Amino acid sequence: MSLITYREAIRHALAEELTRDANVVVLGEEVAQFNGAYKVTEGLLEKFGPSRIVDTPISEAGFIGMGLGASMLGVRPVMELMFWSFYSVAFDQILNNAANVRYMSGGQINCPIVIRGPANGGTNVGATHSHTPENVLANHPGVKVIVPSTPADAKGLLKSAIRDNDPCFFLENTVLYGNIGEVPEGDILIPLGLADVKRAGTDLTIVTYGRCVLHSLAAADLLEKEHDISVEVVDLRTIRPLDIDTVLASVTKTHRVLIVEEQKPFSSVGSQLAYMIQREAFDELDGPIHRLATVDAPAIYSPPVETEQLPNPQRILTAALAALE
Amino acid sequence: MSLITYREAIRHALAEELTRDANVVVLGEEVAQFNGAYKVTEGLLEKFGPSRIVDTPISEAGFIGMGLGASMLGVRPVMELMFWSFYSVAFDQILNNAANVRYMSGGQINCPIVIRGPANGGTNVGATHSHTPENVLANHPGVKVIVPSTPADAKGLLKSAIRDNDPCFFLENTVLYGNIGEVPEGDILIPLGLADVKRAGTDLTIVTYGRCVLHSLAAADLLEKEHDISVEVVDLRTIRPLDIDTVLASVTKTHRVLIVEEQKPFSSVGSQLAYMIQREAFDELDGPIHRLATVDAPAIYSPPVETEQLPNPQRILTAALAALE
Amino acid sequence: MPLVSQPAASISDQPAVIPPARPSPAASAPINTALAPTAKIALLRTMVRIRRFEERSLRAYQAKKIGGFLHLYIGQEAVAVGCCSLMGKNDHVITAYRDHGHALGVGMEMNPLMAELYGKSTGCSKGKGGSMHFFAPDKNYWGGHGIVGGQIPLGVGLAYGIKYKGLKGAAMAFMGDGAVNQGAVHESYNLAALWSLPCVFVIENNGYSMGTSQARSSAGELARRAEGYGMAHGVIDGHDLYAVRAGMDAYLRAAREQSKPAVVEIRTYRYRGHSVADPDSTYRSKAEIEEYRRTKDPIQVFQNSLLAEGVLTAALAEQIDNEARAEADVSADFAEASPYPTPADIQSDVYWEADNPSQRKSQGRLFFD
Amino acid sequence: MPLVSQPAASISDQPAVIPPARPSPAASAPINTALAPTAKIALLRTMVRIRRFEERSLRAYQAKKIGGFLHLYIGQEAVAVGCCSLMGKNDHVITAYRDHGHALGVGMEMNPLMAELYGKSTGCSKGKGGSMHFFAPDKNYWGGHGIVGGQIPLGVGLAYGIKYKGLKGAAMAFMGDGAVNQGAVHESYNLAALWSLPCVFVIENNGYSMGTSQARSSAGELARRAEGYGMAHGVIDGHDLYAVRAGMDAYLRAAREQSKPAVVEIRTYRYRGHSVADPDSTYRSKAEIEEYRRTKDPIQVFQNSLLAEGVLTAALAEQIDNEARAEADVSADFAEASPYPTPADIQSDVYWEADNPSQRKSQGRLFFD
Ligand SMILES: Cc1ncc(C[n+]2csc(CCOP(=O)(O)OP(=O)(O)O)c2C)c(N)n1
Ligand SMILES: Cc1ncc(C[n+]2csc(CCOP(=O)(O)OP(=O)(O)O)c2C)c(N)n1
Ligand SMILES: [Mg+2]
Ligand SMILES: [Mg+2]
Repeated sequence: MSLITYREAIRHALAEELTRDANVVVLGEEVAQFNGAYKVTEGLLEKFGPSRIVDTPISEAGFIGMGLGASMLGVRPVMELMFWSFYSVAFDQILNNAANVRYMSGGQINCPIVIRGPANGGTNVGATHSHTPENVLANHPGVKVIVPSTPADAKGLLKSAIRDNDPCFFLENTVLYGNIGEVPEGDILIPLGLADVKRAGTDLTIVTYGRCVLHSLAAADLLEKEHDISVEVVDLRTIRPLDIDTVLASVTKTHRVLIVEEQKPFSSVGSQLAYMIQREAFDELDGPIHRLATVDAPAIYSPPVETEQLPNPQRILTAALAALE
Repeated sequence: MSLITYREAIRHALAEELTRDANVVVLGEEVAQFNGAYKVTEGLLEKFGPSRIVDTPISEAGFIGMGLGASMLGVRPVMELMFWSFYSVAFDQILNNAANVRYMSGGQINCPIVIRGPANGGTNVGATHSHTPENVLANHPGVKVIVPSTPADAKGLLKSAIRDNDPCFFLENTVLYGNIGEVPEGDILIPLGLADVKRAGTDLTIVTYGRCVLHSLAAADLLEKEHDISVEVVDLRTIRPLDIDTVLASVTKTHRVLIVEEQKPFSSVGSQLAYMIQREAFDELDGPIHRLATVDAPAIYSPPVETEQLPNPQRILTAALAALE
Repeated sequence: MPLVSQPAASISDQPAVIPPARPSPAASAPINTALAPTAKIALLRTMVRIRRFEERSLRAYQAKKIGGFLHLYIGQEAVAVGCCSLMGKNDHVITAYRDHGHALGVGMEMNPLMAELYGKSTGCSKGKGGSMHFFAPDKNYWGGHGIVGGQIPLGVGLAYGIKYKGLKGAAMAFMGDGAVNQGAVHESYNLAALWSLPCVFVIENNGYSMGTSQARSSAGELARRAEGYGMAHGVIDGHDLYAVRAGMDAYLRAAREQSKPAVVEIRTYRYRGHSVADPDSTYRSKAEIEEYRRTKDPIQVFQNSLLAEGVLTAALAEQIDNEARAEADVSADFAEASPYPTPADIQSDVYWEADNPSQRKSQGRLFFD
Repeated sequence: MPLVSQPAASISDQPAVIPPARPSPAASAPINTALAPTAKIALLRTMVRIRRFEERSLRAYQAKKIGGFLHLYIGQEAVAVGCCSLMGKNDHVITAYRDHGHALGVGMEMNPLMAELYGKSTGCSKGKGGSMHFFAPDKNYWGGHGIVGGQIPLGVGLAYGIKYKGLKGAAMAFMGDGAVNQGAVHESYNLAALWSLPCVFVIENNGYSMGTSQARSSAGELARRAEGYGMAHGVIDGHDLYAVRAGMDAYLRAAREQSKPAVVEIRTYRYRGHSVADPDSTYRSKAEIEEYRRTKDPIQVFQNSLLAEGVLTAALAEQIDNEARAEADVSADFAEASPYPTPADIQSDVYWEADNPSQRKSQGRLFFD
């Protein structure tokens, strides 16, 4: 165990997998010489050299498609999107080629590629740089979608993703990069598709993932202290595959659900969860499933207002009380 | 009233709006000289000339962005995507520029653009040509999303969309183009965001849109005849804005809901509807909301199997019976 | 003296006026003189098989045995056959939806191709891909892609993989003349040029993207766009298989040996509509098509050269043609007799992990309903 | 003789070694000789205002008054000011996220710009856009766009709009040297060339895209990519405002008068990191920056020319500088004193219809929770 940041945890995962498997390469804008726009890949160029750690031009469609093509030949590219927002210019490669090529070839091809980078709001970078596309990505059968909330999860899930034989989309968070947590050294592998109950409770289930896990835990503490309400916080960790069983087990215990997500509400991951929960545990519900999402508008720049647009502990607390009414 | 096809209804809407407003232009691949890949724009070039009806290169990002730029200056472009599937290569223009530019400019700009074309499966064109992106589109505040099921709706809604001052995405269906229906002549305008109860009933509400409306009506007939079950079919017509009130009114009457959609299930429009219905009409529900979607995989080519992958009357009938259990 | 004696079932079956038999000027290129007579006959045979396969598929389409799109390659055979004939074991190919010619060019059999068109589980893609999505990774053939230009970055990735693995090989990334206006193509040009990747971009310029002539969709000269990236480029006569081989050989060698990319425009022509649903009446004249068929048909041009070289006889040509027809008929019978996939097959071949459950490491639901 | 006498608060304030005052060779271009002395002074003033505005914003950023990114234009002032100074009433401008210079160039005031950086409701975009998203449609300024290259198709659309409406005008679409590798840019080149749209694409080549030098990101020569589309192209010295005007004037005229597009590379340099968060330590040397500052600073170069022309005195230069600093300080005070938007403002400016409820024709819910 060591206390390291979320950023370091990802870097360690990369370094360990680069060491383990000569087919792993890291490509993206500014990942090499500049050490990464968010310093995630710092030091990797020096350690692994320019054929393993590669700076790309600003050509996301081109280089992500290139990574996919290389993956078909057995290279295992880990591609960094400086922000996931830039998936918009590579969307065709991501969804038609990554998601469909196995199917269209009748299972003859698989693409062991990882695309990773931050996807979040909260740093006042505005509407074009704050997309959280986990719903859009997970909508497409053929892909896997991972959103870690802690350093240990980030490391263990990224290592699993790199070894996975399907295209894995790994969504990090610039606000979490500096967070510190206990992380096991060496080969920890957390299976994709395994949720984690980050806090046990009996009165309300909060289903969440990513940074909202931390906000939910903070809100749960307040709810306990100030309202004597016992909240269970389920961290999905992976959106697809989805560990719905852990969610349903929690609902069976608490009978009340609040979904918290940093998504635009319409057809979000939360929408999908709500559908599944009511469909599979209708009789366990003592009231409607509630949801707290990002206030429905493009991301506002104004720093103090952006905080209010996103889920935050206070908004979660209010939503939790409403869900318990 | 005249009996015309869905294709003709769209063509009439285009022709009428081209006549009414000199700022309206039609652009897209093969829309002019070739008369449209699906012949929707047949004859328009001859009638309105090459400055109003424009063939574009295969550059969706370029020409849709161009349409957006022109719309900022008051041109009112109606852009054809030969298939909506090709939105993948224009995604950045559609979502960052169309959806965000008004917001980022503090409301100084609006983009009166319509993007239209077919979005559907069912014609054995495989995984890259069968996307139904209404959920992905509607996820983004700032845009409007319309999916008409009948010739009359297609005409009335397209005319409203062309006159709308926000970006409107109009999703047609190649399978419906040849369908015939009664369409009022001249200026019919159906407001966006108004659902239509296409069939009244008391036992079960089917919420649906697009081609699935027709399948649902067929299933409803069977359910009536064979099972003496009275089904109400609500055609949303517009996904965003959404007429949830009409849906809730129906649920209050029937207490049972089946959502039918030609979408991949994860984070679909149906997911969103399910969330909203259970949230706003929880006490009206006698059982969980059911959903029938496309079988979760990329679109299969094999013709007889694709029919089974999509919603069809038989699958809807089975799902309806399950929803009533 | 029509080489083809059967009744004119389709336009390409009409007796063509054959120019006096003479060897193609490119016949004397070393890469072509190196060919044994049997190898030359094999190349002719592949071209003829492509044409007869496609004509058979067209009849099947008209009989409603095939759904969706069917983009025929008829008229362009010398391009795929010429290019694929140069492939070594580390060379790879990727193309767009007009992919039947390349599939036969790399050595795929007719049966799985026809079965794929019929949507049968014996198809090369198990009936999941259809006409636009033929694949044979075991033959270094990476499809068959439906989004215009979308395959080009994948092609660069094949080149990247070849180079990363230290192999001496080249990737050929085929596209149409309309595809050059997709942004991803230009991003690919820059990547290949910047990093010296062994990728030969092949523009099969058949003059039209659907109903739009090259002049109405593309400013400038197609291959010259490579200049802006400091890449080699050139134009090849795609009606002459020898010329295709001679021209491509240089680019492929530069790719394999010096890891140099290039953009090559191969001028060709399609006789059929864009897809078989295209009425083909608004954008070109029947006379134009006829003129190409009469003077530039790639099978005729090559046959003439082989006749002049003394490699081919009229009898052998006819035999090749008859065999190709018969093989196509057999493939249609095979396809007809094959089973469809079942609804239960819809969800296989989506995830590697789901298809290999004993090796599954992830948990949770992969599929939703 | 430093023109700027105040203490060296930042790198660009250091007394520069000024080469002997002499008029720029481009001063004698007709478009420049046509300028009245007051007009020349106004151009200098705009450049100085940009620099002082940005230096002030940097201090505000360091004091945590500004969030997100702040991409400074310092060093590039002659480009935006030179180009925007040529704008007629039907000319339009669009650019990327490094947009402060163009905003002041088209005549926006400092107050709404600084307030925008502070995220205040008095900002030009009501605090919704931030540094990357300045807009002033009333001044034909269409932003301020965050996705690299994403603004270029919009720029072509402005040109299309101008032409469609039968106006004699031009759109200038600015991008960086890194943006040329985005596919949308190439699609835009082709559209503009194919349809003769009055669009001048301006590549502000400051040598780097973030930490990547031009040579490490782009094969070939940037402007020459236009050749593949048969478009005019050229390279302009962006350190010399006169040269920018003289060079751009020709392209703008060709656009306005003959509807001819062009790609123009303007060579410039940024002194600051990519954004203020960039430690700027891995990809270029301090000496390189210093050399540019010493010999090519656009403000110094223009001042020197004006001094030699007898249009400017040292005293006036100092006055202009002092006024610009004071104006920037005032704008910071204005921003500081302005109110933030409220959470209730989050959902305005999303839909035209929601903002104009009396004219709303649609029904149903536009927003979700
Ligand atoms: C991105 C995209 N846009 C549009 C289409 C529809 N489409 C399919 S083929 C085609 C024409 C392509 O022409 P070309 O590249 O010249 O190839 P050819 O058909 O001549 O072989 C078009 C527009 C598509 N498949 N993908
Ligand atoms: C599509 C996209 N990819 C990546 C980024 C992140 N990014 C922002 S600016 C930039 C560098 C752009 O360099 P250049 O075009 O030369 O402009 P400059 O910053 O020098 O003005 C990058 C990579 C982005 N905003 N959009
Ligand atoms: Mg073509
Ligand atoms: Mg730059």
